[in-house]
Amino acid sequence: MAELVGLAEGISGLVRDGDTVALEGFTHLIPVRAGHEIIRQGRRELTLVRMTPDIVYDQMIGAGCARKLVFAWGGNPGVGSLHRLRDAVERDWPAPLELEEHSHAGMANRYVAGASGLPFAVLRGYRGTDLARHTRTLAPITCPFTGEVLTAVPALRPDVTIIHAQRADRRGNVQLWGITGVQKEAVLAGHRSLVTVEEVVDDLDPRPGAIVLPSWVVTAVAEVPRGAHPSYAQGYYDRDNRFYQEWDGISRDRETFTEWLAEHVLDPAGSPR
Amino acid sequence: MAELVGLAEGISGLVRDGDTVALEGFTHLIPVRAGHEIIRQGRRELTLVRMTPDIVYDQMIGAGCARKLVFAWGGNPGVGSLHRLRDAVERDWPAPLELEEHSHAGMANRYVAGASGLPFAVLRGYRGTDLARHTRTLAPITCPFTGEVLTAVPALRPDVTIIHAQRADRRGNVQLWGITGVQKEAVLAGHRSLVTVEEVVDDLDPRPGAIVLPSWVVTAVAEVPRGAHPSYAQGYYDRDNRFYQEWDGISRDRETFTEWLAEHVLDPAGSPR
Amino acid sequence: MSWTAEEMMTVAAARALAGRGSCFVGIGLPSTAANLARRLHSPDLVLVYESGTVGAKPRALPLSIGDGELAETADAVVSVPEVFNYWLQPGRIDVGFLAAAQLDRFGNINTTVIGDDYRRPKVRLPGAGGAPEIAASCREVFILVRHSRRAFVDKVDFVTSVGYGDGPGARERLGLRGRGPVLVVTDLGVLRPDPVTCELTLTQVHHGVDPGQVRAATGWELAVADPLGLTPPPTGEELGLLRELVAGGEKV
Amino acid sequence: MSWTAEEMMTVAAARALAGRGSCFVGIGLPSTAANLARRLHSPDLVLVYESGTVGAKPRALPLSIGDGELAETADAVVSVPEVFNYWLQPGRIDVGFLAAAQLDRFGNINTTVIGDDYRRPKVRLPGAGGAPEIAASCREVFILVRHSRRAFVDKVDFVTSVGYGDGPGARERLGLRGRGPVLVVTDLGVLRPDPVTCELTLTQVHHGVDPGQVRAATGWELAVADPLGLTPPPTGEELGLLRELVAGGEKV
Repeated sequence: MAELVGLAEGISGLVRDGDTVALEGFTHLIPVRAGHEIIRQGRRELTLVRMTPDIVYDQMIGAGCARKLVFAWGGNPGVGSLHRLRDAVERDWPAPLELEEHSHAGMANRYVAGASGLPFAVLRGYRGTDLARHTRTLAPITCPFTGEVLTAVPALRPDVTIIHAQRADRRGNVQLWGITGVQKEAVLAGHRSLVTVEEVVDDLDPRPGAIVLPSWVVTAVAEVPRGAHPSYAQGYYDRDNRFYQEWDGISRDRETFTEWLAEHVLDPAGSPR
Repeated sequence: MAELVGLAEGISGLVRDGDTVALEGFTHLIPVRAGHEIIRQGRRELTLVRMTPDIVYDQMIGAGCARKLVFAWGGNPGVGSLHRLRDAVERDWPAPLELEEHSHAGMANRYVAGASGLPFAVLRGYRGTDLARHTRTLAPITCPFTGEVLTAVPALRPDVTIIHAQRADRRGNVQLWGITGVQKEAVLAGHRSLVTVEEVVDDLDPRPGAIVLPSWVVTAVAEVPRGAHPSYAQGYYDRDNRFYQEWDGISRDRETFTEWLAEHVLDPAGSPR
Repeated sequence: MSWTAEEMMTVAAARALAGRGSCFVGIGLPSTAANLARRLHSPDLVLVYESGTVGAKPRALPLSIGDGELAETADAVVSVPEVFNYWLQPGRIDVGFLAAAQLDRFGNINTTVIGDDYRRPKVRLPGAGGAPEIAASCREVFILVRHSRRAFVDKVDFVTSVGYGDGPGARERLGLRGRGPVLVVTDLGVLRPDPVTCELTLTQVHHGVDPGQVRAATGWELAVADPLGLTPPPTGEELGLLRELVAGGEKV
Repeated sequence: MSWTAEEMMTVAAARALAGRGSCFVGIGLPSTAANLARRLHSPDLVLVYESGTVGAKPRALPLSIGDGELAETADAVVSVPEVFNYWLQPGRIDVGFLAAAQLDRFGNINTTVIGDDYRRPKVRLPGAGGAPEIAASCREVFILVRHSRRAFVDKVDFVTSVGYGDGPGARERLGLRGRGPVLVVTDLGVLRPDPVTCELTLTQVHHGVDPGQVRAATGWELAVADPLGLTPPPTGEELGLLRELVAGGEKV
């Protein structure tokens, strides 16, 4: 059964230096506050996994939490580059960043294999691309019935998966709706999981389009209102598109980024962004 | 876009002698009326596919529609044997019936592969069982990353998939809720599809737990109230458990079955069961 | 107070679920036993049915594995491919409950055909359903079957679901990750695999049953544990709740 | 009436969607063009976004592929694994809309790195996202990219998404089932693959554009079709609806 915890307690209990950590949420319900807590606690040497690294991963990489990134698309959606990610890859600042690069379909299927207790998944993908030349976690596989050659990708099994959801009940059952992305697969694929939620409620009344993650497959739940800002939580708040645009300026150079981090993330008295 | 049709028109337009036909519905929403229409139209030499052949397949097999059965569990749930299925397998009446036998997990994954445009699916299953000795549509497959040996099953691609749902709108979008089984995969795996529904409505208001099959992946929709009886349609009518019990007696011998079929299925003036 | 052998069997199975977190339930006696366990000592026991209902809390005994009652009371209703791939296959579920038409000394199960010729069987049984993967992937398997020489055979006519295969090491060789059948509950007693030989051994007889009866109802030379355990008779609470359940359950 | 080159480009792309049933949409110009097409001539055009929103009917232009507006107006919202496995991979979707940082003469796309050294690139681009499988599996691919020698290169630094590979027969050899890039719309004109060589050829220039301009903005010896087509200028209706969309759309 999932334990109800505070965010700091949840992160310190579940995330260790050197862990493989997946923060998932496809545009919607991105667990940004949890990422900030990982930065505050000074975790290092993490292998960060995410289909679409965006602002929160830019911040974690710039803050020096990451050794390696497993991903498919790293950008500021609708705005442009992730400058901290680029600085790490192009100029090793603050540290070199190893990349393990896939496509969205490949990443999604790697989580599916992890959630399914299978060592690999099969898809039509990668053939003819240079990803097949640079990414070691790919292999051709032949259909035993038709002889057709497809691509196999190994299962993802994060040490910890972190997601954000709209609600949980007091027993730790989690409910999310709207665009639910790959979160169910990511949680079921993880060895441990932390779910931050907008609110803890007495009862999860059924919602159209909602999925429920039962308490017994979740390690810990933390109530973190606005925990997905600047992304959005359907039914709670909209996407802060302005901040995505502002981030381009904040993140462009190391100084402004460092100041922003100090003021908005590291300083407990600072106003959270 | 799906066409709104009458049941007779839908079956005559989509189901041909010799086709591979899947009627799906896991306990809930079994397309029984559609099966009766296939019997009425005298289709022959069908390869019938279904995870859990029950009463409606017993009727279709007893009526002589089937040449082959692809399945995982064939029985009268909570009651016992399917006597018409047994008569066909044990005594070739009314015709010999070839069996292609799998497990539920294997059948479900074969539909998933079909829906996914893949030639096969991979699962942990069958190893050490005698199914592996008698079923040709199974093969070992080795993980290219770990060397672990698993089982591959070939995709199911029925010529026609038939399901029953609670509702459709006038544009042919289909909505079902409650236990939705393998219906989405079965429809997406089929080359053609017919969906019978309890009612056609103006708008499909969102429902908790509901899935929607968009009109453009469905071939035809027919309004058939009580089309799933004696199984149930959540929100419309309950399971007729008494009929499941009665079926044991009706189906035990060839005469009573033949009379029942003549009266309740073949005779257009007869009362539908 | 009196009770039937089937009531004793169901109560013994329900007791065995104490302390378990989740159970993959087949219809019939397993479902009765699992729902009795929820009412007796394990209110939080998670019932998973292969229809995709995860965490079902039926107020009355379901008559099929896909009753509407299961969907309406479940924590989550998922597709059938999902329940097998995401929930059963990874080994998340503590106990898988299985029935059998034939069961051999190594706990291998036949629910496919009676007779030597698969293509032309003496009796065509329903088949595998979800059983092979339940037997392979649940952390432990409980088997419920009535004792008779027809059911307890030296060698099953068809291996539908693997227990301990041909003996020690077989599950590992086959890559089956669950522990396999750790418990067989019958109307006469309880069998457990010998830790060394994996052969099912009579470890417990139900109240009022003589071991000789059990050996006589078993198609192989049944080993009997020494000391042999004795199943305490059903309590009034157990019988009361069981009969209430079977009579149609406490509708809420 | 005047318009920008980008408006001409978007209108030309929207026109190309006429008669198509479904479209896998990336954010930015492709999304603008697809939503313009729904308003102009294809009200039933099914928009699929990789966030899992199938049949989205946004009342205003989404700023991300996962806006709440898409979920609220979709026929179905499915998981990300499902949208790729059940909807994109089988080839159900007529048109895939892609952008490119670099594009070569065979329609191969680079959105990964600029520079020869993948490990230490001159410019690290966002990467593949959903593009490789969109390029592989949609029945046809449309590419939208602004014309420049930096974008239109003889050979891409990195093949992120395959067009015609190294030329005729490559897609078949690779087992790619979609037809590949049948149309490239730029701010200057339209390129289509030569039916024999698969090499992108200028088949159409936009109103007021000289073919020489296009050749000058292309990093390979660009073949020009004869006769060369001319894109009619945007109509008042097209410009009006486009500007309304970009300005925030008709909120309902």
